[in-house]
Amino acid sequence: MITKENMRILAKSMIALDTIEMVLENKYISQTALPGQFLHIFLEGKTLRRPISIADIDKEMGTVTILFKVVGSGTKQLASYEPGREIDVLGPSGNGFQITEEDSTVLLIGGGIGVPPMYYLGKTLAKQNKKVISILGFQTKANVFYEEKFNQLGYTFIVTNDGSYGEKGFVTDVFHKVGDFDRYYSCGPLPMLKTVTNELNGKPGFISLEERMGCGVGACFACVIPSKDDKGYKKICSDGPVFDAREVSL
Amino acid sequence: MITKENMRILAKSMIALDTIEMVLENKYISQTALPGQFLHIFLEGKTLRRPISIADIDKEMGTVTILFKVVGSGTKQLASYEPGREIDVLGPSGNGFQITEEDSTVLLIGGGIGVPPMYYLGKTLAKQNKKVISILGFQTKANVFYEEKFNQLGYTFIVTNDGSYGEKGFVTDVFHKVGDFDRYYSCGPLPMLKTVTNELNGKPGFISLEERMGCGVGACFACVIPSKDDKGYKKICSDGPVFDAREVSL
Amino acid sequence: MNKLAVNLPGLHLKNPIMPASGCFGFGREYSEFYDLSKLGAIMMKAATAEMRFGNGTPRVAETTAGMLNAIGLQNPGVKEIIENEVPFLANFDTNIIANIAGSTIEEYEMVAKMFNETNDVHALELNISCPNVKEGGIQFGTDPKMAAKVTSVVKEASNLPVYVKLSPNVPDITRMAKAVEEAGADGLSMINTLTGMQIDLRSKRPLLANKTGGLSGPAIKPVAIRMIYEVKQHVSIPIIGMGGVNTAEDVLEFLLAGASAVAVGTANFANPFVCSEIIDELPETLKKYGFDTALDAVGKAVME
Amino acid sequence: MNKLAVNLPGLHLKNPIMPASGCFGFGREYSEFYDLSKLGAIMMKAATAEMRFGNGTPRVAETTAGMLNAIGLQNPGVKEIIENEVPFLANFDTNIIANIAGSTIEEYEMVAKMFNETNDVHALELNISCPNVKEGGIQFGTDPKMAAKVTSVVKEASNLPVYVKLSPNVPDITRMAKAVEEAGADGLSMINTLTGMQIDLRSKRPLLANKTGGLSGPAIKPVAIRMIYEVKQHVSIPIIGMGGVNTAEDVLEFLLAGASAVAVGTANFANPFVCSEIIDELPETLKKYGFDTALDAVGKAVME
Ligand SMILES: Cc1cc2nc3c(=O)[nH]c(=O)nc-3n(C[C@H](O)[C@H](O)[C@H](O)COP(=O)(O)OP(=O)(O)OC[C@H]3O[C@@H](n4cnc5c(N)ncnc54)[C@H](O)[C@@H]3O)c2cc1C
Ligand SMILES: Cc1cc2nc3c(=O)[nH]c(=O)nc-3n(C[C@H](O)[C@H](O)[C@H](O)COP(=O)(O)OP(=O)(O)OC[C@H]3O[C@@H](n4cnc5c(N)ncnc54)[C@H](O)[C@@H]3O)c2cc1C
Ligand SMILES: Cc1cc2nc3c(=O)[nH]c(=O)nc-3n(C[C@H](O)[C@H](O)[C@H](O)COP(=O)(O)O)c2cc1C
Ligand SMILES: Cc1cc2nc3c(=O)[nH]c(=O)nc-3n(C[C@H](O)[C@H](O)[C@H](O)COP(=O)(O)O)c2cc1C
Ligand code: FES
Ligand code: FES
Repeated sequence: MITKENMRILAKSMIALDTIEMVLENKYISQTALPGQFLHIFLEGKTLRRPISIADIDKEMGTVTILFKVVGSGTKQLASYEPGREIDVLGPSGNGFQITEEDSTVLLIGGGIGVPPMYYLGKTLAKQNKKVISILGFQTKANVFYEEKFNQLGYTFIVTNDGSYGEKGFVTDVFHKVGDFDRYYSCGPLPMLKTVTNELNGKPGFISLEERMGCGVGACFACVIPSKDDKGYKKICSDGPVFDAREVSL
Repeated sequence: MITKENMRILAKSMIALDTIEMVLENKYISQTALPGQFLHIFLEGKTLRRPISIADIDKEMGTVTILFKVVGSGTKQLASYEPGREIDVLGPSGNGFQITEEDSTVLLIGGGIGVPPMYYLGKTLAKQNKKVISILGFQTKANVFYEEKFNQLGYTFIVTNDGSYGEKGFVTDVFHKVGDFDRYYSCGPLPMLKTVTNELNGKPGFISLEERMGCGVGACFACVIPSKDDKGYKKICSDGPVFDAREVSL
Repeated sequence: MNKLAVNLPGLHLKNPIMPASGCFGFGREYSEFYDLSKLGAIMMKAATAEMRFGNGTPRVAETTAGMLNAIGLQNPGVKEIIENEVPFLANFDTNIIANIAGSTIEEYEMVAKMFNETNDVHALELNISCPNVKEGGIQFGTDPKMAAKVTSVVKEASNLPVYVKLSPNVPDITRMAKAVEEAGADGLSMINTLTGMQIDLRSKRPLLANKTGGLSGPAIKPVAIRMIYEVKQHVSIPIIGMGGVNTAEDVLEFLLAGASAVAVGTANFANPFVCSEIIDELPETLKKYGFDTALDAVGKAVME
Repeated sequence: MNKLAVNLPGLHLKNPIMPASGCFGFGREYSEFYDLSKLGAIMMKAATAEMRFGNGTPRVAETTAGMLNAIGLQNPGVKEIIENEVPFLANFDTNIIANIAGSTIEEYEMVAKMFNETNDVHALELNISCPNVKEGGIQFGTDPKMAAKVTSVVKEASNLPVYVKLSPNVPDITRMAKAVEEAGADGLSMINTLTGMQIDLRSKRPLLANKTGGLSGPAIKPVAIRMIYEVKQHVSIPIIGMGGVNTAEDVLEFLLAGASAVAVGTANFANPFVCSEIIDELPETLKKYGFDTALDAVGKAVME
């Protein structure tokens, strides 16, 4: 259940170009959050909260790690907060990735700032002894992060748009190298998700979506996406952000 | 001349109920400011700057002291700033008190948060070997500040509205005890200034006025007060805040 | 005696605080944060005759001290609301205000009739001011004759007290207020959002899919206060005020300007507890500024 | 080639940045902070036929992300302005735009004639939208016929290009824009302030002596952008945009929405260097978002 929590910033570091890793301490969220859920972060002076995915959790330490890219005034403000400070968060928000016990091989496909939720998911899947293959796409070498960490989960392809690191091209360009898998999980920019779901059409998969949010709890109808069911829509904040790839219309 | 300066906060302390003393470091302003001038202080997120009088200056140390009461969101924000931080200030703003060499005895009359500018004025006058008599009015005992400092300048009456400290009543209630003086200087709430100028009608004196300001430099016409000259008005921010008591219509 | 209590046509409010329409859904989500029985009332999200999907996304954008929204009146339709949402809200000891939007007078009439038949709705709020739909909505809100017409039709169609929600996108709000008062409105609800736009520098296009959206939040509070103050002098029906309320002091400012109750919209998004916290703080705030009851403050700034 | 240059009727602007009327006086005070020759133009404070003392104080109040003002058009009168202020500004290598206000059409006409006779004024800005005076001002700005009338009279009375400054307190700004375009306006200036109010909780009265005031600052930017975007699609005369500009990115947003030049008002108060800083930053900002010149950005969001 979502609650309003104070989370203390324990550590902050820049792990790639404009990309911040922040470790937050909070008992409730660290114990209850699932891979794919997000935090809805209040920033002083801002009208709306900022949704940021949970990238990792250490239940024993009671910490939650987030990774975010500085793209506008809110993320810039968050990046300026120093360890010791507390931030006001709603969470854990949304529904996480569904994990299927029978799966033996899973493919993670993360693009840019869609990579973070893939990490805690991959860690959780790897703990269940599934074979984890990851494809991580970034714009350019300077944006790459968490390569080492994903390597520890399983074979990891790094792809950069300009070929400055790893393979050149898009995440889909290495699909032919992946081999067989039972299910895929993907998070990234919408154009990427469109190509991914098209190319993997028919394969079972889950995707995590982004949209500008108002409430973040399902009340305001800001974040809807057309769905194939009777109701005709889903709310990304509360029905998602994770959806069965066959359930929504991108 | 007014410039835009960064002033580093060196010290901050609460010297009376809701009343903060802040010592700011800045070469230019400490060397050029005159008694009665003010600083126009920028506060993050605020549309308008806040005018605060200069309460004291230490030219050797290059410091400027301000005293302010927490009355609203801006002064609350300023009060939360810790030493080490820099604040953006326009100053020195306005015209200070005119000092007449021939005067031998001067009367300072300060009310509440109008007391601060009286201090640097009194110090300057005392240095010129004038006899300084001060009347400082406060609401109640908890509001009293700088009594000791004024005592060092000369005889000082403390008056509180409720009689909880010093004499009971208004600043004007002790006029009969003051004896003769050449000139008076006063700053405080408008009703006080009205009574003071009325009762001392005919005596040469200077008063410092307050009004809500836009620009603080004389451009926006927010802070006008009717005057007895041809133009018919004065701007408090640039023609004042100090006026000859006979020049303006309260 | 309950010092926060306010009685308005059809509404015995235990306190003058309620979430504004569209910013609280049908209460379900916020009921997980606190007990909705604490609220003076709840203004439900707009209902239309049929379900509406609303506008494309993005539907919201943040602005300095405010936000733009162009939800486009997405809602499951009045039937579904009466069947599934009203019964849920009826579990709470609070007043339910049904917000109605329509493209035609007949639609307003039909939806009003249906709410009238439930026993759980305490008042109707006519949204004649939604700037985010192509037809209906805002035309009703900028033409006094249309506004009067829709008001009187809805009054005929139901026994419920009718609060007409006025648009601020007019040069003379008093004219609108008087028109609907004469047409039989029991109260006014003001203000709805100001029409605004944000352009995305990267795409070089309006950020919202609908291009324009409604501006809400603290940015518009001075406009709301001015309009309520003006209208209060010229009408005798009560006003439910809204527009940028974040704190108990904001609520007091609305009461002083002439509002008898106050709705909180956008502020729920940053702080889901905001209504509850304001209700807790209000008694002390009233006292701080010398008022014994909420009622004592109503319209105080208007009377000379 | 100067990548910031913009040519408008009567105005060869070296850059599209100018201080907005009423927020920069007659330039004297700000000339102590930087060289005014750096500015594209200067919009002088409103001039009336006779000197005006204006409203009582307080005349300004701060609001969230904005401010209210009710100066009441205080100015020394057109004669004094021509004798003492225009010559001072003429020392700078920039364009002088004279802002004119009046209670009657005759007053606008008379003041326009007088500015026309000086050789130093480059354009007139007709303030038909001041919300802070009892008569004139805003009536002209909410009635398309009155607005057209005052425009055509002033056009007849002078050879100077005329920019009509529109009020945002209308339901349909395009109607106003078209009316003055047809009446011969050379350009538009938009927006003026939204009417607002603040109530002082301590005194329980409107804080401003004039009760209402004009809301300016970042709070109103979305309204300004929306109106410029709307008007741009329906008129062919250029628009000088304003309302809440604080940064070079704000300027770009106005250009994209359809403004050919941009005025900065309220922001001068917090930062007297703001116009100068924006001019310095603008080339880089344009480049960042893929524009070679300021002109390239004008109206980009409007064209589909
Ligand atoms: C479920 C979810 C999970 C996310 N997880 C991450 C993450 O782990 N790391 C990360 O770097 N980013 C993540 N994002 C994107 C992140 O929310 C935005 O980058 C951020 O809100 C931008 O805020 P800003 O103030 O810096 O930008 P601005 O552009 O100034 O923001 C203005 C407004 O737009 C909203 N907004 C802007 N971009 C986005 C976006 N892409 N998605 C949603 N709202 C947006 C902001 O929240 C704000 O309300 C996630 C988004 C969603 C919806
Ligand atoms: C020349 C001058 C010198 C001053 N010197 C001092 C001083 O030395 N110490 C001190 O405590 N106070 C002084 N004041 C008053 C001080 O400026 C206000 O108390 C302060 O601006 C309040 O800001 P706020 O945000 O806390 O209050 P809010 O009420 O939230 O402020 C809202 C707006 O009103 C303005 N405002 C509110 N009260 C006043 C006021 N009394 N005078 C002018 N503007 C006001 C604010 O500047 C702001 O723009 C002086 C005022 C003037 C004009
Ligand atoms: C996301 C959102 C959705 C809204 N939906 C409605 C609605 O359905 N019906 C309505 O009458 N007003 C609607 N409004 C307007 C609010 O009820 C309120 O009048 C306005 O937002 C001003 O109040 P605020 O500043 O507290 O948000 C909506 C506002 C927002 C922000
Ligand atoms: C203190 C003040 C005085 C103003 N005086 C005038 C004026 O004399 N004539 C005029 O046309 N507009 C006047 N305006 C309006 C501004 O020129 C501008 O249109 C408005 O403030 C919006 O821009 P901003 O948000 O950048 O301030 C004034 C605004 C302020 C804040
Ligand atoms: S953000 Fe409000 S419903 Fe999703
Ligand atoms: S504050 Fe602008 S003229 Fe004084």
